[in-house]
Amino acid sequence: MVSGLINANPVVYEKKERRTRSSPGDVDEYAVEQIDQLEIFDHIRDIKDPEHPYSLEELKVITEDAVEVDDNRSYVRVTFTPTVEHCSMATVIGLCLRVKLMRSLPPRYKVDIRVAPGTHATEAAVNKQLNDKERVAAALENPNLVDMVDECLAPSYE
Amino acid sequence: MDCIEDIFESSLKLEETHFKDGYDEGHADGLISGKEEGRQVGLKTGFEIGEELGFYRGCVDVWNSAARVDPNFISVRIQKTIKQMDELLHSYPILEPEKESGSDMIDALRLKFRAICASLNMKLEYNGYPKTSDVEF
Amino acid sequence: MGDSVQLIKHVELYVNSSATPSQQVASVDAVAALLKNDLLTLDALVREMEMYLTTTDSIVRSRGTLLLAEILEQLTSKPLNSTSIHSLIGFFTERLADWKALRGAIVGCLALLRRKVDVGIVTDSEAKAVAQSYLQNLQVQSLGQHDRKLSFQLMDCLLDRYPGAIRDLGDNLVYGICEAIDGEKDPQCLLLVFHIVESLARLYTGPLANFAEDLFEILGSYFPIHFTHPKGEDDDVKREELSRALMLAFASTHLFEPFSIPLLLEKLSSSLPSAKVESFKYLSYCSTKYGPERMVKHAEALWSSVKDVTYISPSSTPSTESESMGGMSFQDSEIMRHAFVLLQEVTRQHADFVSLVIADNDIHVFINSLNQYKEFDDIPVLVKQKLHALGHILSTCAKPSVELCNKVFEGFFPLLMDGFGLSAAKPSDNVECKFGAIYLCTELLAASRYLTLSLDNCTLDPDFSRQTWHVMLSNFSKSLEKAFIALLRSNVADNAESAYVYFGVKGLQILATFPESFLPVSKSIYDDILLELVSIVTSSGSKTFLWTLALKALVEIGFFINKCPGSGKAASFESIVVEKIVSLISSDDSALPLSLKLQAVFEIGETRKDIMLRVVQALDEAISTKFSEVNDHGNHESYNMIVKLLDTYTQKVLPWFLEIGGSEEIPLNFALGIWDKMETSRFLNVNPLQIASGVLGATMTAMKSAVGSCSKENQEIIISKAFGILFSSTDFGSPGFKSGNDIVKEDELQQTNNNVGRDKWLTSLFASVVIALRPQTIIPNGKMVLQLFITSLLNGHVPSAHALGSLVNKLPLEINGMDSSTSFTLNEAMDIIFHSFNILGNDGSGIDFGSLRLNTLRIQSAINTVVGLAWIGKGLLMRGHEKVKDITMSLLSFLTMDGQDGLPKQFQNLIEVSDEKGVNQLMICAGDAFRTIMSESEECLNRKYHANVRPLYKQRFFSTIMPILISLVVKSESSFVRSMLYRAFAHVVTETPLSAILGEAKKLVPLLLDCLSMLRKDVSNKEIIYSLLLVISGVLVEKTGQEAAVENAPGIINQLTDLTAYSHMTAIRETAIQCLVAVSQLSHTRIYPLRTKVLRATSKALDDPKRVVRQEAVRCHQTW
Amino acid sequence: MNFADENFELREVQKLEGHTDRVWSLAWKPTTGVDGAPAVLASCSGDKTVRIWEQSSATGSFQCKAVLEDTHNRTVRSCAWSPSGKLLATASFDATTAIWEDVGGDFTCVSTLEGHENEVKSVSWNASGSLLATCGRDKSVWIWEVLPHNEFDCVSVLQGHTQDVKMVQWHPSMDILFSCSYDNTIKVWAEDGGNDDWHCVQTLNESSSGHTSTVWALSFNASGDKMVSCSDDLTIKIWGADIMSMQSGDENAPWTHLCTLSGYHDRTIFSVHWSREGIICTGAADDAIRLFVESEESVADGPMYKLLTKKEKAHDMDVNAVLWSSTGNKLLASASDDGTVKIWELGSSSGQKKLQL
Repeated sequence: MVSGLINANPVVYEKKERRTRSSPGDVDEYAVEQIDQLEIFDHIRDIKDPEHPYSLEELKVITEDAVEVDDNRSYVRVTFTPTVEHCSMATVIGLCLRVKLMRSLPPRYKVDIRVAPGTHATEAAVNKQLNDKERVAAALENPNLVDMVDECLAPSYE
Repeated sequence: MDCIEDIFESSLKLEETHFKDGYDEGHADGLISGKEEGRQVGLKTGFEIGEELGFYRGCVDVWNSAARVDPNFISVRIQKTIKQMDELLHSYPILEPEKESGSDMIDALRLKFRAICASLNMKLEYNGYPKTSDVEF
Repeated sequence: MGDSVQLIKHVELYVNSSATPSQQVASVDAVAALLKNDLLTLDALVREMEMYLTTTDSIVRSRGTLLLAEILEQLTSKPLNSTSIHSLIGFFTERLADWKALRGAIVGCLALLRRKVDVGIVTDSEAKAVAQSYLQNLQVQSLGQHDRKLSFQLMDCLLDRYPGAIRDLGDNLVYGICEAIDGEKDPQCLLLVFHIVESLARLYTGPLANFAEDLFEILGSYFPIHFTHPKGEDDDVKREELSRALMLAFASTHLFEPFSIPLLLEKLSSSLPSAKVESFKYLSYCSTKYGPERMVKHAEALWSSVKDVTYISPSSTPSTESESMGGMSFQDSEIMRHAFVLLQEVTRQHADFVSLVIADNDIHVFINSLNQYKEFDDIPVLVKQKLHALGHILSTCAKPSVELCNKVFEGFFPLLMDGFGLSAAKPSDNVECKFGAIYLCTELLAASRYLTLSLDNCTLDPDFSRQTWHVMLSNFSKSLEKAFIALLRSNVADNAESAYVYFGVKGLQILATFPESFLPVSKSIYDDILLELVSIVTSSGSKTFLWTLALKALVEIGFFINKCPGSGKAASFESIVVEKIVSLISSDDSALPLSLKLQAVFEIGETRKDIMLRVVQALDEAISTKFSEVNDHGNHESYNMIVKLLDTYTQKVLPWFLEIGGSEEIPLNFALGIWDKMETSRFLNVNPLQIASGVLGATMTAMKSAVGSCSKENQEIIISKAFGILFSSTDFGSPGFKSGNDIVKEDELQQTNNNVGRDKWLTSLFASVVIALRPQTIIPNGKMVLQLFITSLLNGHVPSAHALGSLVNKLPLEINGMDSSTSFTLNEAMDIIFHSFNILGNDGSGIDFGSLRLNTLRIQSAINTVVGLAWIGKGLLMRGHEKVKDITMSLLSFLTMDGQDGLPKQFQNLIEVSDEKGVNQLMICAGDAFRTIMSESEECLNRKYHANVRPLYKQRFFSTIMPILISLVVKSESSFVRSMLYRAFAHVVTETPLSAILGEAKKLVPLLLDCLSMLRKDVSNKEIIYSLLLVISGVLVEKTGQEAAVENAPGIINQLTDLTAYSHMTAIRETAIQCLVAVSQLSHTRIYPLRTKVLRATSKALDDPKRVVRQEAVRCHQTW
Repeated sequence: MNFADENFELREVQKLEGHTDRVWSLAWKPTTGVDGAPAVLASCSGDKTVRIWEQSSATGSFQCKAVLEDTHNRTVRSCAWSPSGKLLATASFDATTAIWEDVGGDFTCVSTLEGHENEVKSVSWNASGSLLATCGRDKSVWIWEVLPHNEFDCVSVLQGHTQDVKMVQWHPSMDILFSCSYDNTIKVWAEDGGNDDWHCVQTLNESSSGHTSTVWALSFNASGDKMVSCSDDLTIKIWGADIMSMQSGDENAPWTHLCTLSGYHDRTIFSVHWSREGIICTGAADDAIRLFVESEESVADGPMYKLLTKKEKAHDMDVNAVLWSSTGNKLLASASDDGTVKIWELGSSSGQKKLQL
């Protein structure tokens, strides 16, 4: 395991206040509310950074715009921005994102996770690994990693 | 019938004991010789390589002694591999660390070592290998 | 002699160090008692104790002395002659030198010095002696905490009670005190120390002069107070009181000023906020105490300090309602608040302080810099904060006095007017929106208004008009008014929540609320303002923000006017505002939607009772005209209007009058008024039906709340009038009508009752009256009324059912006293009811179906009967009357009849004449009757309408009915009957308080589950299912419930997982999943086997069409 | 054979449920499904088990005959029957390869091969059943010799791939081993003389117009002169070699790129399999199964392939494995993340008759 923090003192950004949806009084009981950008962002915004007490949102690792979703095609792509160029935690963050979405989205969904272009030294490598489901599957049988991920996904009641 | 079995059994035991003693011994002096050679190379890496070589040397000695006790214990193929390791160990350019052939030979040794262990179903491990971080996948 | 033996025993016990504290206390009390009751004289005691007080054994001596002292403490109210006091005080004074027996000595002195005049006190000379002895003998700081405390108390006491005596100790005293208090650390002691210093300073200024510095050196070292050791340890001394004590000490003499003020100013630069706050507090307080002439030299320093925290680096935060406050409302930090207090203090003290502010160039620069911002939104937050602070500063400066106000105006007003782009000469309608100027301007106006009001007691001093600001304002008032109005008219007013609009209105409001006698704002200006605001309120309802503000302003002005009635302004408010607004009600112009009209009218009405009365009048007229309009030409529009008008009446006006109390004639007249209309208006035939029932509904509610808020007497007036009108009408008058079960009659009514005829109006309104009556109110011709309701009930008139319910709920059990002709008792009523429903009350058997047949020939009327029974049952249940049992039994007998099998014979004929569908309807209705019985109702039988409510009636019903229901469920072999029983079961369970359910949880949970699976088949049950689910979730979260849940875990989980896919109601799916989360907390061994089932269900729910459900699913998935 | 005249479609014959996690891989038992022997299929899964499905000769439907569990403590990634059908080899993320013996329908683990540092990802028997190959995340490929009494000797540990090795596959007729990897390459391994001296004789990488991303699987046509590979780069590639010279003992007869089928898939292709009849089947992350065949207008400079049919939503989730039964019954099996295995048959969309080849 890496010794010391990769990025000791990251810039912390203010959280965007929760956008509460205007809920019309009498909605059609049978109308379908599609899964949209905000809903997915809400799933992942509070994931904690593996080495800081801050959420990925606070660190601007992810933003709402970083979520692209097409509910009809059951497709999501999340683009995240590691705090520093050589962040070796990038794969772990990506893994957290994938796991959280796996647990939060209907099985029909196809999920792509990628590092924002030009924000990471080994961008291609990270992306390839994050989208190799066999390696993800193996990772999720590795207790150390699972602990780490669950740590990051643990809800923070604030 | 019985007695044959007995003999067989005892010989088995014998093997085991020999093997064990020999192994410890070999392992020990393997480490020692490794350390010595390592010091000769001097550099830290040199020491590591030396240690690893020493380790293999120790193992090879043990296997050889075991093979001497009971040829059937180790299959021909494996014995061949052991011999190859032996040769590699001898021909390793200890005193010329610059020589690239060194690293290739180390790799070769590692592979053969693993092959042998696997075949003998032994849980031997050289604990000097660069450990892979436990959060990689 | 025996006494003395006794006495010695006590003394010994006390002196003996091995005795327990309680024993010692006891012996003190004992001896004190002896003295109090004169069984022992003080001299005798002293004599007896002689050797204890004088022995060389210091321990015994000290104990002895202390004993004597503590005894004296108990004798504070016992008269003592001067000689004994003299000897005692002498003794203790001298003992002060005996440090081994010191405590006793001090306690003794205290006890004596604290005595009241009337019981003999220590003389001045004696006190002085104490003080002297104190000064030469005590090394306070060398003593333990408790003794230090005592000695400080002693000194405090001396200073408090014998200032005269010790005054001439002079320097000695001061010096001694300095010595005593120097380096004190203990909070409790410090509290005393500070007080000592304070009184010392009060005592004399002269000698103190030489010591002021040293003394303050000691004091100053404590500022700012802050405990080094952890909190809670000294909860007996709060940081606050200590700090306050120190502050008083600081301010005790102006001699401290040279040292204290610099110290405080210096502490302002400290980094911890608390220190800043403290410093400002102290500064404000000290400057009041020290007085202007001493403070003046610090003026600049003070100003810069204030400026620094408030204006240079403001630590204010936008307050929550900032948006609606024109984006300029900020929450000042504590520091700022105290800084402003200081500012206020010093400005009040000496006028020339303000000159500093005015002279301050930064401010001028800032104000000019404000002009660069064209749009409000361009202004950075920091600048807004500064602006806010500056506004506060200016108004603080201007408020205290006329001349200050002058100065500030001289200093800034012209500048602002330029910024505002105004000239005194020619008021122009077009203004550039220089927000900064506008804001500061309103602040200044507000300040000057505040000032005038504070001076103005409707008589201003004559030369007031010659004041500079006065002049300035009069020059500009016209253009200001125009400018503000221009702001409202400019297009900025269109966009919501514009700051300009906010401050435009505010400006106008301020201008309009100067006292009448205040010349600068002439009456014409005032009138213009009113006109403008009124025109906004009457015309531009579309600009919500502007509209609300304008209305609010008018209301404010209204309240202000009330303060000086009879003035010209009051007159024009009357003529311009009130007239116009009130007239809105009747005006038919559609510029303003009725709802806004009503809001405006009501809020203006709120300003004064007599206005509200006029509003009421207007409302009444409007209502009656609308009614007549309807009569003459059934105009639907007017119907909706009536509804709105009535709602205003019930929801706003009546409550308002209730609030201010008194005027009961309002509801009374209203109610009577309605009845008048009923009398006059012949045909209330209204179609389409829904509109009609809408109006009727509104009228009924109005009637109810009107009657409800009347006294017994007035209610009786109303009811008798109503009765008169009702029974004068031909239909009701007819004799045939009065007999409840006259079928022929029924048929006719049946036809009439499906359109909203006059009869229905009358009956409904009459019902409303009855519903809202107080129990004491006497109903004329009760029996007739009862008959009326029964009949119309049987024809499906639900309000009559409500009325019946209320009747049985309120009727007296027996008549106490005179005439039973008019009124009658509950039992009589019940007999009539049962008779006409053919229910045999006496035996529980419920309904005599044989005769019920008569009026259940038509299922419909059977259903009506059931509805009636439900409400009557409710009425009885709520008052806790046992007859409710008969009702429920009959309801149950309806429930258990069945289309196919197991049908009571008596019912054959009923079935013959009616289709099975009808029967099912009837049974469903009977099931729902149980909801009626259990649930709260807005319509009737609630506290608002004076119902008798027995506590815990729901629990009681629950515990009686449940066993019966359950056994019936078990018995019933027809699944339909079962589902009907479960329907009833569900209603009861869901309306019962959870606590009661939990008690029975073990028994109920399996039934709940069975019930769910039963009802789930029919979509129309979704509401019931939902409330059942809520019950289950309640059970799941409660400790006791969980035990029951564990036993049925599989059943519960199966039900819940099925319900997570219940497509007809989102809330059900959501709650089901939430319940599953709760279930996950149950013992894992029981639930683990079902894990995969749950996970499958939730992962399906992850794809639910509704977002809320998906979110719950994620949580649930996580927890499992 | 001629696929021109008719439109074909895959018809779902049966859906096999039982696994509680994604199904990774499949293996038809050789010598079954033909002349009376009921077809047997093995499937392995993320639920750490292997399931054995057998077709009832009566109803023709498959039932789960056995569950192989409690031996692997992590995902079972791959499984392979020995040619004789006696042994089943299973490769697991727990770094071991288990050998199971089928004794009259109940399976016992007779040996576990240890040696890989971590996840083992694929296992393959050679044509004669004398050699076994495994590969894994430790970038190495292992060759084992099968000795009597279920003994296994490690013949060689082959290092060469620079990344995670995804699959090993023996040539259908010769002892040439093929491995494909996360490093985008396919490597060909052959023994140099009889002395266990295995080494890489060819690497098919970008420069040999190979794949540009992870190569997930490969498969051979019946005659063994063509090979198909599928990749994360959304293409499948056809490779060819001179079978003659190979059989004349020249393992180094190079494999050359014949053609690339791109534009058919839009998510990763996890599995490809070439049927005896020459139908190439792919399973991909887009939940679909596609069939390709050589088209008549194949020209001299290499064959061309066309899409025969595409089965959208063949599964609810990714399709991890597709496998034609090697015997006459023309069945296709597919495995998916949705935890199910499906059995398909190819027929003309007119629907009546089963495809006659």
